[in-house]
Amino acid sequence: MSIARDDALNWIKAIAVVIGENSAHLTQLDADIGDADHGVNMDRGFKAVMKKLPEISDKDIGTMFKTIGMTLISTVGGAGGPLYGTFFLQAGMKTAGKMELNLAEWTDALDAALSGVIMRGKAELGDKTMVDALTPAVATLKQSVNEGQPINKALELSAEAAKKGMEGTIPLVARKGRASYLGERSAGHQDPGATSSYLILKAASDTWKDVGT
Amino acid sequence: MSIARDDALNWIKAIAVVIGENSAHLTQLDADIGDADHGVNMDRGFKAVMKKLPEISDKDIGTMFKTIGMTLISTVGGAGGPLYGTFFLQAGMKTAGKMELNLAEWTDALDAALSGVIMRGKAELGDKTMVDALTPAVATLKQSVNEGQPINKALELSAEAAKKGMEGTIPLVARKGRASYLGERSAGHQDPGATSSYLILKAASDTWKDVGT
Amino acid sequence: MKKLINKPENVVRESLEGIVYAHSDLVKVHYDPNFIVRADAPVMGKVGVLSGGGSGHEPMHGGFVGMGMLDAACPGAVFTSPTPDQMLEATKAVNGGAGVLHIVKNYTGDIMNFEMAAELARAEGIEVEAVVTDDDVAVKDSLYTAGRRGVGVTVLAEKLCGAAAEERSSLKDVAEICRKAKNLGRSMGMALTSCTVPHVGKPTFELPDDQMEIGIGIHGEPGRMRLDLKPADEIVEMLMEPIINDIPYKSGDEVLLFVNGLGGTPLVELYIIYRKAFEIAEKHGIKVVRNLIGPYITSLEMAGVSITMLKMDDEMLRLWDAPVKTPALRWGV
Amino acid sequence: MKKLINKPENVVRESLEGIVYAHSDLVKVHYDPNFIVRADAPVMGKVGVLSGGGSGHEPMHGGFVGMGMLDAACPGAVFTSPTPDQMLEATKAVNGGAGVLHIVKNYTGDIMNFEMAAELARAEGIEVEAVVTDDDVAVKDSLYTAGRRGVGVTVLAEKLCGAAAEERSSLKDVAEICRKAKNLGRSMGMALTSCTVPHVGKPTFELPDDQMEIGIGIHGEPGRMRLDLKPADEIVEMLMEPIINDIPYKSGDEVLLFVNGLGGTPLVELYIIYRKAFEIAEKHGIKVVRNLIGPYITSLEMAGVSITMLKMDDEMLRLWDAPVKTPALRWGV
Ligand SMILES: Nc1ncnc2c1ncn2[C@@H]1O[C@H](COP(=O)(O)OP(=O)(O)O)[C@@H](O)[C@H]1O
Ligand SMILES: Nc1ncnc2c1ncn2[C@@H]1O[C@H](COP(=O)(O)OP(=O)(O)O)[C@@H](O)[C@H]1O
Ligand SMILES: [Mg+2]
Ligand SMILES: [Mg+2]
Ligand SMILES: [Mg+2]
Ligand SMILES: [Mg+2]
Repeated sequence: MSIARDDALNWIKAIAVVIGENSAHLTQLDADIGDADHGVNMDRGFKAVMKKLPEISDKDIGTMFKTIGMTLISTVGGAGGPLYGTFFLQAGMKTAGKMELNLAEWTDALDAALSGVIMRGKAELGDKTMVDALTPAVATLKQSVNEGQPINKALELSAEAAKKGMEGTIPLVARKGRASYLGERSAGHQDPGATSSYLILKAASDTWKDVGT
Repeated sequence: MSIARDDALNWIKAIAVVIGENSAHLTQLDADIGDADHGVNMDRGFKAVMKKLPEISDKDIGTMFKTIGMTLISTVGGAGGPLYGTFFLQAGMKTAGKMELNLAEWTDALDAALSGVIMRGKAELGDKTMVDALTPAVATLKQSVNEGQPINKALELSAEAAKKGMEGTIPLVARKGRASYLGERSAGHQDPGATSSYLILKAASDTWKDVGT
Repeated sequence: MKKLINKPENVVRESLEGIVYAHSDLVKVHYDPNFIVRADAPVMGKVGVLSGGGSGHEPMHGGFVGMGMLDAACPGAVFTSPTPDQMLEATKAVNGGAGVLHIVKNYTGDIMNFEMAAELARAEGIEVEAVVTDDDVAVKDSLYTAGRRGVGVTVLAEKLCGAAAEERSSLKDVAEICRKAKNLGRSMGMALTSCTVPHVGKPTFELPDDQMEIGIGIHGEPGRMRLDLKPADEIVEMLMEPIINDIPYKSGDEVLLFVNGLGGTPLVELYIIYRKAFEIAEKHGIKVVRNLIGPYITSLEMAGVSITMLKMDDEMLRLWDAPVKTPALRWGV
Repeated sequence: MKKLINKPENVVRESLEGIVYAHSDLVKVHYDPNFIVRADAPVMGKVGVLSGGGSGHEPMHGGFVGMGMLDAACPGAVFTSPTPDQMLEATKAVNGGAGVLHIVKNYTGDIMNFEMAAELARAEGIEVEAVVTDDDVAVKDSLYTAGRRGVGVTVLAEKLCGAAAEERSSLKDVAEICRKAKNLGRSMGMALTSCTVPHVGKPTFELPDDQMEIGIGIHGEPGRMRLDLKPADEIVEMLMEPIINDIPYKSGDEVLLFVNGLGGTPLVELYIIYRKAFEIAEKHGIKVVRNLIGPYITSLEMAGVSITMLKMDDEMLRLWDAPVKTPALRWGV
């Protein structure tokens, strides 16, 4: 089995819901070490994405992801906008023309998305950013591909890895983004971007929990 | 017996003390229906007066009162400055050249002082101003003169009358000064200027309590 | 009390010292008695325009001293009118032989101190005229009270009179311009928070987090009524309605619309207020031909806004547009 | 939350509408994407000077659009950098054929969005240069972090670059002026109170009544340290010392001293701050040859102040004194 175009569509809808539910939480995390807007910005972005869906629901996955990327870029602002925009743009390039994805293709897409984020933001692992949640998730996915794991299992593992990565940002001292201005004082707080990244991957695992091998 | 120049001097010193002690109280009363500065202004004024005393301690009562009036005018500001300045200027005119005052002369001086305040501020009895404390005090003094009361007794009665007049301002609706902007809302508060006027007359009664007939 | 000050008793003095360091090209400051005069005072043959009042309303009045506006400003203690000796000395310092106009805000203390100063100045042979501004419609006017308070119109009158004096108009004519502004201008304000007088150390009044004071005075005098917080547009309606209906302003009138911040209100909010005030004026057929937006007559750090409308004619428009060069208001030069 | 607004999501839009009503003689506003351009944009043959950033810092940047300063400003959501599509459209709208300078404050979000916009504009054949301001010495600079924040110098750079562009300097030269300001200017700020982001509804941080935040950012980012409240003079010393010692400024230097209010601080306090800052500069033999005092780069209603010093040379003095006609800064015309 594989991730069909409609599964991808449902994933996007699930993200919009979970970001909406966690908007206040993400904003509070950002208030602690940033400027209190991450949740609001992401929520504004995915509400705009929801408005766009009708136009693209019959398109291929690549077109869908690219449109979402463009929409996020023009509606989120802040650091989150270009980063998540690039994330979906890159995933879109990898999946251009595809109407369904197998685990390896999904993994390639996320890998490209992560590289895009790193290219745009120049953050390294341990800088206390979304990269700390995305990197282990992509690594686990690659491993699952080698191990021939069923998709839903692989997604579950990647979400767990993202969760660990997210929690791992708590003790870190930020070296990128607004939180870095705090220096030592940024330690002890969970990074909002890593949190939204986890929520996005968790949404994939939840949405596609019935997609087997 | 009579009020000697040094008694007058002691009265002024007593006013400076009592105004200092009640500065916060007067300012709070002014905060309720005015602009929270009456105590501070009066205190600033009488502190300046204290600095001036050395220059005038050997002068006659009239010169002393006039100098105090000028000092208050140039240091108090607000409504209190011109009013109490005029109060002492007028009292000074009446007592020009005098080294001591009997009850009738003291009464004339206060009567002139009150007229000066009314001339300057155009307030009538019941407008919820210092006039409401000063008027009954002067009236009682005149009565005491007719009755031939001893000075200390007369001063005690005038202070009591001022106190009643001061308390009588509580239910009044202000028609003059800042408090008048409140209209009905000014009722239920004691007028700060009436309060400082009472304190000034009470200080006379306390200072001169041993001055008999 | 959270303030960027040293000792409360030094607030006025130290801010005057800051003005000297910052604007010695525009103004001169005299201490004890305290007053600010334009750098080239007295200007011979020109009417001197003088105002003054308690401190805590900055930039009014000191920030308006300079070419095209005030010749002198007398700052009193915070929220306390200045004293006659300040006004007298300042009047002498700006008397260029053509007389001096005193622009007085209608508060009992200001009136009485300026009256005494005028008496003293006249006694010294200086021609003095005084005009009292009383534009605050939050206060019901009446012969039996202190009358309406002088607020926003004062700022506009100072600009117009300064320009008229610059044109070498006579004292009589400059005073006439001031009366015109007084008669054609109305204001009303509201507060979201109180302010704290430095030497008092605690807020002048308590305002619950969900309430606002409509009709507030610039010294924190309580206003007309206390209401639950409302959206900005409704608040503007509550201020504009009494302003428009007082004189009243009629369809076809051309006005200057002045949205003033009380000290703690950010500019972004003032533009939201201006937006609605403008729309209400236009809805009444009132044409907004000039505007002023910002904190010009403040109440320390109070969060709130006041709106002023001034009906303009060609002469007033010419005077408003005339060059002005002061620390707080500057154009045309 | 006590604010003079309607709905949090309408704050930016409604304040833009207020600007249109108030300043249509100076600026034009475009909605969706949001940007403000000077009324006569594009000025043919002139370099376009564009800046932008989150809203909540008014008058920066929109209040600086006009002759002699910015050609365009892109307002993002409150405290959120604008998006590349806004910057792209604004860049096109002010491109007079001589290229466009992007003045970018150093925040990760601003950098990334402006980078994308520049890439897109260049793809459309528009010559774009970007200069990043990063003058906040409260943040230790380092290759391994986001680096220093862009604050007060941005305002000064916008004035200088706007004047240079007005003189028809080339894009290269205008960008060079900007780099000069970036290299010669340093800032630091402090807060007495937090600010409340409208859509958040509660203060960004909690600051006890007896404490202050030294080194605050203009988005309410916590600063270097939290200390007990101190008298203004001591606070100014805490800000001036790191500013002076960073580059450092040396005896004999001529500087512009900029004392900026963060939105909720009254002018009277800013002059008390300016007084001490001036005295400290003079004590170091640093000559204050120009100044700017007032709320120009704010953080909503935050009570606090920031100080900026910019070393000036003859060229910069000429550009600073050049005429400017914008809603928030105006002189010489
Ligand atoms: N250089 C970077 N690389 C990757 N992620 C980053 C970078 N800078 C910031 N981030 C992420 O962005 C998040 C903040 O996003 P957001 O609040 O929307 O932007 P802003 O900081 O501009 O307000 C941070 O929590 C962090 O995870
Ligand atoms: N017209 C007036 N005539 C007499 N007394 C007045 C008048 N106006 C005000 N007062 C008195 O002055 C007091 C207020 O004085 P103060 O607070 O020093 O002046 P201000 O109101 O200018 O701040 C009032 O409580 C009242 O007793
Ligand atoms: Mg953020
Ligand atoms: Mg008072
Ligand atoms: Mg007073
Ligand atoms: Mg942000």
